[in-house]
Amino acid sequence: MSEAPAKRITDIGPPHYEKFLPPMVKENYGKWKFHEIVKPGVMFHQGETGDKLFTVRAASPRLIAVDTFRLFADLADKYCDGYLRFTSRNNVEFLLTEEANIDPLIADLDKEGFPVGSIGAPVSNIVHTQGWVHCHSAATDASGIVKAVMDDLMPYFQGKELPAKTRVALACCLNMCGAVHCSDIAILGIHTKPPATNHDNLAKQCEIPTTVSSCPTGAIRTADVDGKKSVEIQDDLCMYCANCYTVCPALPLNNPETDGVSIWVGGKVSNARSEPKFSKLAIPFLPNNPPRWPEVVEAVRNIIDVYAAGARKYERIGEWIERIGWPKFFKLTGIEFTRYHIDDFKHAGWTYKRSTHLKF
Amino acid sequence: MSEAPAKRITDIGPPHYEKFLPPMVKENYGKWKFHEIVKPGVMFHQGETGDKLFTVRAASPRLIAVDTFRLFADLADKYCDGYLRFTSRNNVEFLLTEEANIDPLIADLDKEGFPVGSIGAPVSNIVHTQGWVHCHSAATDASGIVKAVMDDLMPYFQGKELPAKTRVALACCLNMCGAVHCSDIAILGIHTKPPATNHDNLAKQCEIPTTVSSCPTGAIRTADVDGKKSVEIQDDLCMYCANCYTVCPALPLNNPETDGVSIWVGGKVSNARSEPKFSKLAIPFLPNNPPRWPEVVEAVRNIIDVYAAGARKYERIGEWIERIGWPKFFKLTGIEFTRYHIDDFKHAGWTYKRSTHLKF
Amino acid sequence: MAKRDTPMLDELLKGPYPSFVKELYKVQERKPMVQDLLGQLEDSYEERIGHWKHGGIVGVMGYGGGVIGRYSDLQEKYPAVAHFHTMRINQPAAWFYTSDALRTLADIWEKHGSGLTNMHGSTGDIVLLGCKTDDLEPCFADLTAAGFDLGGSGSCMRTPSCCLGKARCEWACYDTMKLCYEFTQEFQDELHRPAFPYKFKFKFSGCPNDCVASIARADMSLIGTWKDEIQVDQAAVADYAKGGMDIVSDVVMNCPSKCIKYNGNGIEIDDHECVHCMHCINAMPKALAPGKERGATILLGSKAPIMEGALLSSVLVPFIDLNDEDEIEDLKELIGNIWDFWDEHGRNRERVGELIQRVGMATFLDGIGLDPEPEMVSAPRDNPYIFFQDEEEEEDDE
Amino acid sequence: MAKRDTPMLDELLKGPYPSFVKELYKVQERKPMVQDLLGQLEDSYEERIGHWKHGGIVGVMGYGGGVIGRYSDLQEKYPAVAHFHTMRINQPAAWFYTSDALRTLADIWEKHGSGLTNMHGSTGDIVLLGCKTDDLEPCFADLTAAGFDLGGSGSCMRTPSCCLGKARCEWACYDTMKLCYEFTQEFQDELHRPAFPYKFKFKFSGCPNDCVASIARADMSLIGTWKDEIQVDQAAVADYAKGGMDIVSDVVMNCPSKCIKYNGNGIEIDDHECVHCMHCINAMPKALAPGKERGATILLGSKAPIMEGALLSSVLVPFIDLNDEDEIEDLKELIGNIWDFWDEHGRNRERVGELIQRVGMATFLDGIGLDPEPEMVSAPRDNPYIFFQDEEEEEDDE
Ligand code: SRM
Ligand code: SRM
Ligand code: SRM
Ligand code: SRM
Ligand code: SF4
Ligand code: SF4
Ligand code: SF4
Ligand code: SF4
Ligand code: SF4
Ligand code: SF4
Ligand code: SF4
Ligand code: SF4
Repeated sequence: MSEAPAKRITDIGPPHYEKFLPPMVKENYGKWKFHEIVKPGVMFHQGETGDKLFTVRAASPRLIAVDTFRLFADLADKYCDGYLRFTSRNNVEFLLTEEANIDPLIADLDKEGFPVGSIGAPVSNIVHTQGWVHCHSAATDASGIVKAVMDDLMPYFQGKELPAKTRVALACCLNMCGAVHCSDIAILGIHTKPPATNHDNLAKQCEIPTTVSSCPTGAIRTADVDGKKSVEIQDDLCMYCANCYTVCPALPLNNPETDGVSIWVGGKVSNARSEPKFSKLAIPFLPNNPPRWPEVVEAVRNIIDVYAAGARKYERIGEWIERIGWPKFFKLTGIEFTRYHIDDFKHAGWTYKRSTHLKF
Repeated sequence: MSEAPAKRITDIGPPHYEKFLPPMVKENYGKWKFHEIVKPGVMFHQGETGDKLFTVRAASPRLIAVDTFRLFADLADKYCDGYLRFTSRNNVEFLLTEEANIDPLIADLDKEGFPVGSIGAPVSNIVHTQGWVHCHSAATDASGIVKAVMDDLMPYFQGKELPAKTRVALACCLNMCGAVHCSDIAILGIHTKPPATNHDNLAKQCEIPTTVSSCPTGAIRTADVDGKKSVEIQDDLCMYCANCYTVCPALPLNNPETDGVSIWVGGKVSNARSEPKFSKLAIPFLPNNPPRWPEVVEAVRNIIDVYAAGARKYERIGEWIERIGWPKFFKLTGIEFTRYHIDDFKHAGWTYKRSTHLKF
Repeated sequence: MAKRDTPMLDELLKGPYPSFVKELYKVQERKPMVQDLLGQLEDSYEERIGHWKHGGIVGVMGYGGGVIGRYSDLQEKYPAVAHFHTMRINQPAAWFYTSDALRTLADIWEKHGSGLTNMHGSTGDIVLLGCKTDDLEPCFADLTAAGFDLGGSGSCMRTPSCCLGKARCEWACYDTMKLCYEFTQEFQDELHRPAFPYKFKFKFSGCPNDCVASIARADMSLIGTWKDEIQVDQAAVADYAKGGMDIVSDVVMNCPSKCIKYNGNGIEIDDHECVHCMHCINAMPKALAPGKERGATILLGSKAPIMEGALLSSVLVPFIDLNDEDEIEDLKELIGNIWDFWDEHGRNRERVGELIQRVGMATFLDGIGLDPEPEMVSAPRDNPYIFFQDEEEEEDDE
Repeated sequence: MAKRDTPMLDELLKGPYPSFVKELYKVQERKPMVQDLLGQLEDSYEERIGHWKHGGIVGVMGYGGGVIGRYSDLQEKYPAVAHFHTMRINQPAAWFYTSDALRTLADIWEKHGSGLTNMHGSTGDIVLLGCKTDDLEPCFADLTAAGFDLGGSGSCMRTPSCCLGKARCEWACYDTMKLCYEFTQEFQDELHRPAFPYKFKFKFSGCPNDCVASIARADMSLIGTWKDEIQVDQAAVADYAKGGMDIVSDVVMNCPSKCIKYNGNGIEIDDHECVHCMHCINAMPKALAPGKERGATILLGSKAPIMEGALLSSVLVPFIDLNDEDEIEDLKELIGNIWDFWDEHGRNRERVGELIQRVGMATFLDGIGLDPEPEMVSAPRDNPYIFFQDEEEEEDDE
């Protein structure tokens, strides 16, 4: 850590949001009456006074350069007095008071490669994580897969219909920073082999008791290897969670051959209609195939196609599957049901079919 | 074991059922067309040929003397060529081919103290266990409570309406021989204090390692007490399951002050409409108050009254509660919701309310 | 008369429901055992505590089970119940009797025991309640001579039981009584000579109403079901409507998979969506019936809570034609595989359901030679903790 | 130009969706760091493996978090990314900016870092991606001078985030942005100086639609809801019908508690049965609105799977009026109690949700001084393993 300046400012917290709110928002704060979706990517909110605030939402790769800050700032200045925001799914929103500015803004955004959509459309941005761009424990890349999948799903981002919102998320390892565990479709990087052990460095780099106790399945025990204090991993107990690697860098899990991607379906977060749900395993393993991960793109698309053909209006993927039943989901998508789909973790018993409610 | 006779017959299994089937049953075996409930306790089944078999069902305390075998046999001879059976809930059924014999049979049964009912009625016999009549681990009696509760529920046994079948069961300890874990209303004997330890006899009567490993919570450890090998129970880990007592009689749990009865609701077995369900805790503890356990009788009656007033036709208790929500169940019945209702066993997390789907 | 007054028990002579105390009174004059039972029970009522203990193993020669040893802890006060064992007698399928059969049982039990019984025990047996150690063998001899045999207790196959199925129910999708009898005979050795890690129960129900509660109380639950269309008699549907039934609210609205339509004229069922719950058939027994392609779903693993919490059985074989002898043979083979795997991997006092929870369903399926099917789960796993197999292991599975 | 060709990454310049590679290209000419990033990433694409490692702790003075240290394992080949830390900057509530604010951030990051960012990180922060150790402190000084501060990392309160609520949503049941800002300020110390057993996240959603996924991703989820009747504008309902909406199949049939009736004329809601799911309101925003007695449900404990499996937050306070200052103060006190209990009983790297699972909800409630309520559970326990308290303990609880 470097020297601190004479008068250090600390603990000021974030800037107060009021500084960044458009005047119309301040006036109508808490007094919005309703909203209406004008077209994909565009909506307006109407206040009690009759004020109309237009929102134009554009795609973003999330990983953006400061050049793009300036671009967005310029567009905001040009069309909406400099007011803009980002969404919880990392899209960018321009907040307009002039309806006439909508189409020119869209044209500029298109030109710059930030197409408009998401609002009122079934597919929004893919919530995702760092991948090979920045994280040490990634079993796959994040931004690359997201780009490839979104290129394919672009029509849905721009308004092509699906029965309901379809939230796609990606996390590059089981830590699930993208919190993919409750997404309609989740793309999850996974390791499929136990960590290697650098016996030479281990005792230097890691605290052995912490390492041993980090393992949820108790697969790690202390060991003396060639006279060096180290640890031993019981392969048959390891489920490749990387928890040990998080506390001990001498236990690397990354492996080009056996790392890959799994696909999960049917989660949701909102309380709309049904209660929030976890995503469930659809495909245990697809290979890492950069730069465009065709197997992953194809798998996501297949699920969406089958869903589109079979679900009722308003049915999220998980709601649709619960109605038709999981056996039918596997049948319709052609995804193979394997031993890996059957839960064998702590609460596995709850996932067994404990009734005769079957369809034939 | 005593001396065996010269020519011992063994492994013959039960008598073949065909010997006991009425001729009309043999003729219509697998060819019944439909049944109709004539009145509470009486139904007929009609075969494809038009044959009609009448069934008259009478209450039984299950614990019956051989004198009652003879009584039933005589009645069966008198009215139905000697054919009768018992049901899976321990009622007795007379199988008649002559409609005219129904009422005289009922009159005889009434006179002998075996009132007719159950068929077509919401409440049937209480499936139950041994209690103080025969079991060593009973936390309460079985037959006594059953008699008191059934006296009170008699109108429902004889046809007074409820929205749906209401299956009551009783087990005198957590072993749950009555399998009360899936009953509309379950009465369950429970201990509420850890076992006493007879250090003097323990090593003689029990195998210590078996005893230690019998405890699901790991509350038991070996100990030397006054130089004797014995075990020690950590009271705060004990949940009074009696598993240790089952393998080691030197750890008695029975206690007149702290043994009692808990009430559970909302289980079901059938797959009709909803999937089978476990019963859930309604009342953690009621005292043992022989001979008529008024608190238990009152508690069961209260639940049934509130259910009768609120449920829709065909809704079993568990289905009704799931529709109105557990908070309302507690409100309507006036039963207090306590810390004990919140699960803290293995899968507790699954029972937490993981949504904002609340009623106010 | 009982040795002591029984004012508390006498309270239970009152009231409309048949009284077990009255049953005790019926025999007590001629049975000192029952006098002492009444006395000890009155003590229990007064003191609010039981007075039984288990003790040394008792039984009949060559059998490892069927008798539950029970001793009074008030032997000096009530010597006649010092021994008070129960004998479990394998009931005839679905508890059918003739008056003669009942009288035969009464005679034997009058001669050798207390004269008290449970008709029936929760597992299904005829329970003969209260026998001295010395009477066990002679009683057994008389019972077998009369064609009856012991049921199960201990770590063995327990006495199977079944609903009456085809004998008197129009919904039976397979012959429960026949199969129950056949299995009981086939597995006599497993029934009488405990050699399992713990108990194993079979219960046979002819349809998803599950009138013997098999899904909650049997290690293997065989529950009848059908594969094709529900049989509909539209004229009879019309009769129900005419008779005042509100078909929409009573039937349509209660269908769990919302696959019934009723247009005032006839009823229409989307059978591919039907989950075979029985409700519509239960509600209109004269108009609807299970389809014709009948069989059963086999489920595994239910049990009471000791010690990891209660379990319900879960789907093992989604559909099997139990009316076909070959498929029944296949099932017996599967049962053999299950018992073998359990023998090898089960811990002492570990039920099959608990074993599956411990080793994981997939491993269990590998072990018994069944392929995984999506019908076995209500949903696939939601956690990412997958144990991937080596390629060799995977090939082994094929 | 990048040090090496990047043919694989260049593939990702194609296609309609905005390309992160294009963003890298935008700065690479003036940023050697980004040239090396491109190079290393192309290596990763070729080799199908990442090249980062974590290492020594880095940060700014007086802060325990806010910086994630990251090092290349190909330092010799790509020296410019030998250090490549991220700084997490606490975003303004609901991610509102002015063009000036964005430009200020751009200037600072141009000066001190790679010029690359994430707008935003999954927790909500502005993520400044790629900073050398020596640049951390000067960058921090410029940021604070401009009114920005670090966000959280490590075992601390993490940067809270919120939906835009009252700023642009008609359904906000409390002021998410105000509360998010207030909490962030109030707990600056807990945010910057890790002293908890593990991380603790707050997320504020104005209604049950939960647009910041708080129920899945926050240790404490504050989700707006209402207590009284849904506001209905029958004329607007009629307009929807006229506009061609099938109100029965779109709205009535999708209500999870089946408490809506529609008779062709008007809509009727049995508000006592309503579970506040939002669906009907979502479907007819011009006709329906949440009631007027608004507040929030507080839920606790969600997190990602490591290590006991993922959790969703569960109900802690069924209803609280977050528009009332006193109730907000009570909530802060409750949060203090939760943190105290967690400090005392939580294990290292044990999230609050896992702690509750381990010690049991009832014990946790005792510890934080809340009474149990049936709203906290989806159903009471189904196992009989109750730990009864001594009478004294029970009195202690009162
Ligand atoms: C802008 C944003 C909040 C923010 O502060 O950033 C937002 C804004 C709105 N949401 Fe949302 N939601 C936003 C993320 C979410 C999320 C979180 C997420 O996706 O990670 C959810 C939960 C998703 C889930 O369940 O997995 C979410 C679930 C909803 C729902 C419920 C949908 C459902 O049927 O399950 C609605 C209601 C609806 O769509 O009818 C809704 C409705 C809305 C409305 C219509 C509310 C309003 O009256 O203004 C807003 C515009 C909707 C639109 O985009 O079409 N919003 N909304 C977020 C935009 C993200 C994006 O760029 O796409
Ligand atoms: C005789 C018996 C089978 C036997 O082999 O002994 C039997 C016989 C019939 N059951 Fe049952 N059930 C019998 C125990 C059960 C059980 C087991 C139990 O109670 O422990 C169940 C599961 C209960 C549960 O879910 O907890 C059971 C759930 C049903 C159902 C489903 C009810 C529901 O809506 O959940 C039906 C259908 C109906 O009632 O409409 C049914 C229907 C029937 C029918 C109508 C079947 C028929 O067409 O003959 C029979 C007469 C019904 C009646 O008693 O009103 N039977 N039935 C059992 C009588 C017990 C008694 O003495 O009361
Ligand atoms: C007699 C009977 C109760 C009754 O009054 O009907 C009974 C009585 C006993 N059961 Fe049971 N069980 C009886 C049916 C059941 C059932 C119901 C069923 O079979 O459908 C269950 C629940 C289902 C199950 O198998 O899980 C049952 C679950 C238990 C358990 C718990 C087993 C478990 O894995 O959770 C025990 C404990 C044990 O095995 O040590 C147990 C143990 C016992 C013992 C042997 C306890 C003991 O060590 O003394 C009881 C002997 C009492 C006595 O005085 O005879 N009994 N037991 C039932 C057998 C009669 C018969 O053969 O027909
Ligand atoms: C940057 C970010 C991903 C992103 O690209 O957006 C991130 C990145 C990391 N997360 Fe995360 N997490 C990020 C949001 C999340 C979220 C989502 C959220 O907050 O809504 C989750 C799931 C929710 C939760 O908290 O459970 C999340 C669950 C984890 C976990 C698993 C924690 C658990 O209890 O299960 C770990 C593992 C750990 O803490 O050791 C983790 C650990 C990490 C570490 C620090 C791993 C490490 O030791 O290097 C990652 C640093 C990567 C890097 O190169 O900077 N991260 N992490 C997110 C933070 C940005 C921000 O401040 O805005
Ligand atoms: S999900 Fe895993 S690999 Fe990806 S950013 Fe988070 S911790 Fe790193
Ligand atoms: S990867 Fe996970 S399961 Fe495997 S040894 Fe490490 S901590 Fe244990
Ligand atoms: S439930 Fe318990 S006390 Fe009752 S008979 Fe069974 S083992 Fe004995
Ligand atoms: S009663 Fe149960 S919990 Fe208590 S010590 Fe015995 S086995 Fe353990
Ligand atoms: S389980 Fe089905 S077949 Fe058997 S008696 Fe009951 S209703 Fe009839
Ligand atoms: S059996 Fe059940 S699921 Fe099938 S149609 Fe009838 S009510 Fe519906
Ligand atoms: S959570 Fe509710 S209040 Fe907040 S933006 Fe979403 S819909 Fe509006
Ligand atoms: S908010 Fe949901 S539960 Fe309430 S009335 Fe509307 S649809 Fe029904």
